[in-house]
Amino acid sequence: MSALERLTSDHAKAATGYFALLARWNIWEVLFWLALAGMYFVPNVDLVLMSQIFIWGLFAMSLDILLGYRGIPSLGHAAFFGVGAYVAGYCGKFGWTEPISALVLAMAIAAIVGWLTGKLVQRVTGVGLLMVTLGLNLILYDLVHRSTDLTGGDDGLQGVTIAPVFGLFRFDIFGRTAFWYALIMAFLLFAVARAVVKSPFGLALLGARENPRRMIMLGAPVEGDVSRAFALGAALAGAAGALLTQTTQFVSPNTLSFQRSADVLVILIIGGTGRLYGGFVGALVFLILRDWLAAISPVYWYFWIGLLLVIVVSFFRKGLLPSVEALINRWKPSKAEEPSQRVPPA
Amino acid sequence: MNDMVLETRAILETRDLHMAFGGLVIFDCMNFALRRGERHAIIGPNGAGKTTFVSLVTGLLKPKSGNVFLDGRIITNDTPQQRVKAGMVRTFQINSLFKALNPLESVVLALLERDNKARLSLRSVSAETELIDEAMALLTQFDLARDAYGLTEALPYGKQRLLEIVLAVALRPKLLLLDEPAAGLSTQQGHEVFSQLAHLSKDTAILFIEHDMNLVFRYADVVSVFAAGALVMQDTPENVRKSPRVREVYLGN
Amino acid sequence: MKIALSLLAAVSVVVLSGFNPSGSSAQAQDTVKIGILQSYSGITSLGGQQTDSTIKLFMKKYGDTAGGKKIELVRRDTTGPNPEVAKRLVQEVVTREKVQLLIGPDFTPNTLAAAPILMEAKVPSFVTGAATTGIVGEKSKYSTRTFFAVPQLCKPLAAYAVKNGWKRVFVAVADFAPGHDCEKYFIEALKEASGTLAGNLRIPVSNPEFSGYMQRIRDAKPDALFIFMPIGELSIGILRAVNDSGLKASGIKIMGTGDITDETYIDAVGDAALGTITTGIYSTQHDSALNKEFVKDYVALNGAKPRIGWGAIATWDAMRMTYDALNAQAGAKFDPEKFVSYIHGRSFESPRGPITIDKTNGDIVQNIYIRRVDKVNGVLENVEIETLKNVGFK
Amino acid sequence: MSSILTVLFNGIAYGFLLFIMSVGLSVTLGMMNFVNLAQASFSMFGGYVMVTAMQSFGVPFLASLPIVFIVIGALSIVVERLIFRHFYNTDDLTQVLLTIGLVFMSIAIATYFWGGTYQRIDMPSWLTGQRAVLGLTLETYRIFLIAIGAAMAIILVLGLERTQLGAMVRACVDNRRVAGACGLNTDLIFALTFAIGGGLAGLGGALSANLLGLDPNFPLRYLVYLLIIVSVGGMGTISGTLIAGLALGIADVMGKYYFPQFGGFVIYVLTVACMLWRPHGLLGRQT
Repeated sequence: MSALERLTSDHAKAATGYFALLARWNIWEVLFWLALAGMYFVPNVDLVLMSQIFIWGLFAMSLDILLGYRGIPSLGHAAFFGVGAYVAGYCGKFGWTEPISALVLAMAIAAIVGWLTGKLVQRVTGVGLLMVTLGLNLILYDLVHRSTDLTGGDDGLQGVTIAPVFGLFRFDIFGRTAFWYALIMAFLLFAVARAVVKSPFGLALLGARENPRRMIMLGAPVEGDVSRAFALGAALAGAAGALLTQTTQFVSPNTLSFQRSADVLVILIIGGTGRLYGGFVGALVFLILRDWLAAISPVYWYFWIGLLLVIVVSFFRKGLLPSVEALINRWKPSKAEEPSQRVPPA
Repeated sequence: MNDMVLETRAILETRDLHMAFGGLVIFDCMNFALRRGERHAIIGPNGAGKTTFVSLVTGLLKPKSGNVFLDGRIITNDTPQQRVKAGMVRTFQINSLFKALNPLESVVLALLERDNKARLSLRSVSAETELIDEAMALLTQFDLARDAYGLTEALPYGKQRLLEIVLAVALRPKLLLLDEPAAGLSTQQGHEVFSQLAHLSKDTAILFIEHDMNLVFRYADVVSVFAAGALVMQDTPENVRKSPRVREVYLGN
Repeated sequence: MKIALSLLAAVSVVVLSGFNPSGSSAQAQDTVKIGILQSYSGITSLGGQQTDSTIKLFMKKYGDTAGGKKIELVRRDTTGPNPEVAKRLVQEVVTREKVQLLIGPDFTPNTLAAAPILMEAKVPSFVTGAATTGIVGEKSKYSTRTFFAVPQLCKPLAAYAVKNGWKRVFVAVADFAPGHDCEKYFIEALKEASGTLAGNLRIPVSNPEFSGYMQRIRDAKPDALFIFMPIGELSIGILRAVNDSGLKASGIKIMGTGDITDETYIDAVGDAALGTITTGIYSTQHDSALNKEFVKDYVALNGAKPRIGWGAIATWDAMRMTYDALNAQAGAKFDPEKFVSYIHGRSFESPRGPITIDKTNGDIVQNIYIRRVDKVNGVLENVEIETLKNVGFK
Repeated sequence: MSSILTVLFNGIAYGFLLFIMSVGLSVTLGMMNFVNLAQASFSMFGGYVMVTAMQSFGVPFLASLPIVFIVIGALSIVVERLIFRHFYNTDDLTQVLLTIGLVFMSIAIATYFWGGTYQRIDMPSWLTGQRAVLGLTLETYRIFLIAIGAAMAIILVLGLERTQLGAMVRACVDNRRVAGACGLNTDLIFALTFAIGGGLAGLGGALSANLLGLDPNFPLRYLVYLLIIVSVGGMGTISGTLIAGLALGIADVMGKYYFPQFGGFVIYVLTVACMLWRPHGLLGRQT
């Protein structure tokens, strides 16, 4: 094995160091989460709006796993969000009021639905994939919407009671518990997603996004990975749905509407795919802008949201985060850049 | 075929393989055998069915009839993944690499897939220190260490060609199939590639399609000549070089 | 994960605190803040516009102070039946804008989502756009409904049909929660009135095509067809389909709740609506001096388009009760308990006719009118042909 | 027996309506490989142009149709030159997002100019009511729809798939560079194709406004139906869109007549099944 002996030790250390650097939490990430937590102490901040931003951010991140890291677009991601929301709703309605365990159950069931969807869409690509995911979403919406005795239909599930978190923190009307519960859950699930994306599986997803044929020739179970990616994405989306149900103690069919699937896609594109943070940044921008626009021009705010989307798609196709980063990189080039960010899937 | 002696048993064998695209028959009844550790070249004019043969053997194409055996086991209906796990690895005529991953990541990914460590997990890639070391060793061996962190897309064609081969070698194959490995390389680089391949462990069989005759005659133990979907001749490089039939096949009578 | 990340977070901190729509001014003693939570955008934007026009008219006639307190309005867009947005807005106007009263939120899911907050914060609210039974009462003690409850409109037509000799009735409802409620009440009432059910259909809410259903109804050969559809393209679609498919011409009486011939949409249906018999809580044709004055003033201030619908009258009565209740506790600090106890149990004459707010659960008892669509000097109107006095909400 | 025939007739009429509404999209999506969801907004503006022409300018219904075709055709050329031509080689997702943005903007523009209410549409008297045809009483407007739909189908199948213009368009789509190299003015042809696609969409909106109701939210309500027809029918073939439109139209009406409790989601189930079975649509070319 002469090749190995010729190996100089510094080469090896540099290589492991490279991957360690990619995995390590850098200062800006910590600052970002501290800034979000800091929002709580800003005077006159709308805590409920913030908790819904965390929930939308988590939801957009779950789509980023599929779109940013595996290159699978979906026009029906709200289906998994709705599954999670209704599972948490049923738990609250039939006595399982402890929120965290209900959240885990919601994630598990959403993961199963995601895994099955993955099996279904393995061989479909392009417009066909958009149509199949859209079709599945509409079928689920129609079923939930019509079975009024089971789901309360259009009026939503009534009688959902959520116990205080750890028996201590009640979901008060000022949204304090909702803020912390949503933020901490979003952060924990973000950390899990970050670990998965930095793990070998994350690398395998990127490989399959770049060149599925080559992955087959490495012996990788590409289609099995699609189902696993869908299961992971669906579990996180289901968690976001459960968080919404638990922080609002209510669930209705619009948790899995086409509008929500379109909004989450818009949010992710605004933020930027392939870096997990795109979802949260996109949610911050989109929700604050929509809330502010709806206040100043109630009838015509659709126009400005539409214009924002056209501008982002035309000039910031990589999303706000990468564009701002590219701007900054011009003065201070960074050493290690995440593989997922280098060549955007588009 | 059952009188084969164990150690010279064929690592790869095809028995009356038949392949056609619609009406166009590619192979009528192709019988082929490759012994363990053998360095075997396939030559022949364009359209002789060389690349189709490799695609059939590696499972990208399904034969109309006949069987393919790997290490004595029938693999005709195995999926490409199963064949790779069984030790049969190929490279592509046109580079097929990971644009956004750099060479180091690409090789580490290949090693992770080889040891089936790329499934759902929370441990970071950096925890796989031995695989990373092995990847770096391979890159160094093929003189790609300096380009380990650059974008694959930005690599010159020759280095991309080398990376293609490193990805295949990384899987420690029993049988390595190379589709014109030296294509697009200078003769000096071509020799470099083949000398690296020669260093591979003795029990790795290599089957390669090549047009550059002096590469073939220098590095191959056995040469097969394909023409119009038939195995015209299979012999040592010298005999093939001298044989009038080979000249006739190339230049036409 | 460059500086970009926390840069964007910092920007949003500024945006959030700086730009929130209206800073919460200190709660002056002599003002009453009323939150208006209606839908101003999307598919249901007419609801919001109608509420604003009505409040503008009311404050023009009765001034912007009541019980010595200045009225201040805080407007928010619920963007349609969207409980997630509605709950957030209610929480915002209650906890940060410190509103003391609420008109809305519209739609049943929004009302249900807001109920726990209004209960805990003791903010009286008026339900001016949600009809499902049981959304006022013990679950939301501080709410008062000035709209209508589904059974109020769905039951009377059964007895009316049988009385007119139309024994065999076919029921077609929209396939969503209020539709299922209405179907249940109508079929019960039909059985009580010993009519026979010729058949029933549930039509999907997102459905542009009715011809398959029309053929099914024609095959059943009923005397009358009872329809329940939400306001909007479904009502327009089914009335046109009933007309175009010749069902109406074949003598089948077309009946339904007033939603399908609501004034704001009836012009888009056109003459296909003529002759449709509906139950309703209000029509601009209502024959009372109070109503004539209301309609004249409304059109004078807000113009003829969009026309006055039920949302307007529900908001008008809500403002009426607000001003009366505030005047009743003039001089004192606003007391929600007194406000609600003053309103619940009260009866008074509204432009729609006499109404009573039930003492125990704040739901509405009101006259229900049988109306027929006729042309009144060239304009399609719901002409009241029979009055059912003080119909309860059960 | 007569009810089955009437239901079939209504199904065919609804099929032609779906075809008329989505053929514009199949032209842009199929032949130009551009996912233009804003086609539904072109349909809406087609309806509004017809309503304005009829009510403000007293133009009779039939005369308003060519006006709609020309006005919306011109509008789509402007939008194509301004926006779409920069996105021809982007991926499907980018085009979907871009056009969803345009749909949102079109809703607000329509609300601003024509208000939020439903438009009043008065058909000429000879088009309303029923007519006895072969013993069946059929709706006159639906007969008119079938006639116009069939005419459009014939013109388009012959016009785009059999003529020189059609060949030029397909050449440009398949390989813009090479087509340009052999002297085809690709910009002109792309703009022209978009004009035809847009004009057809406008016509679709005008013809369906009477049945489906016209208000600023028209695009959001019918966007999904357009996508279903075109993807099931096969990207790029007029005949594919026609067959898909008729099949789904008849299936929808028959479904509602025979098993009404399943109602709406028959169409969605059919779509998903079809997309899985033939991802490129019934007659779609294997791109």
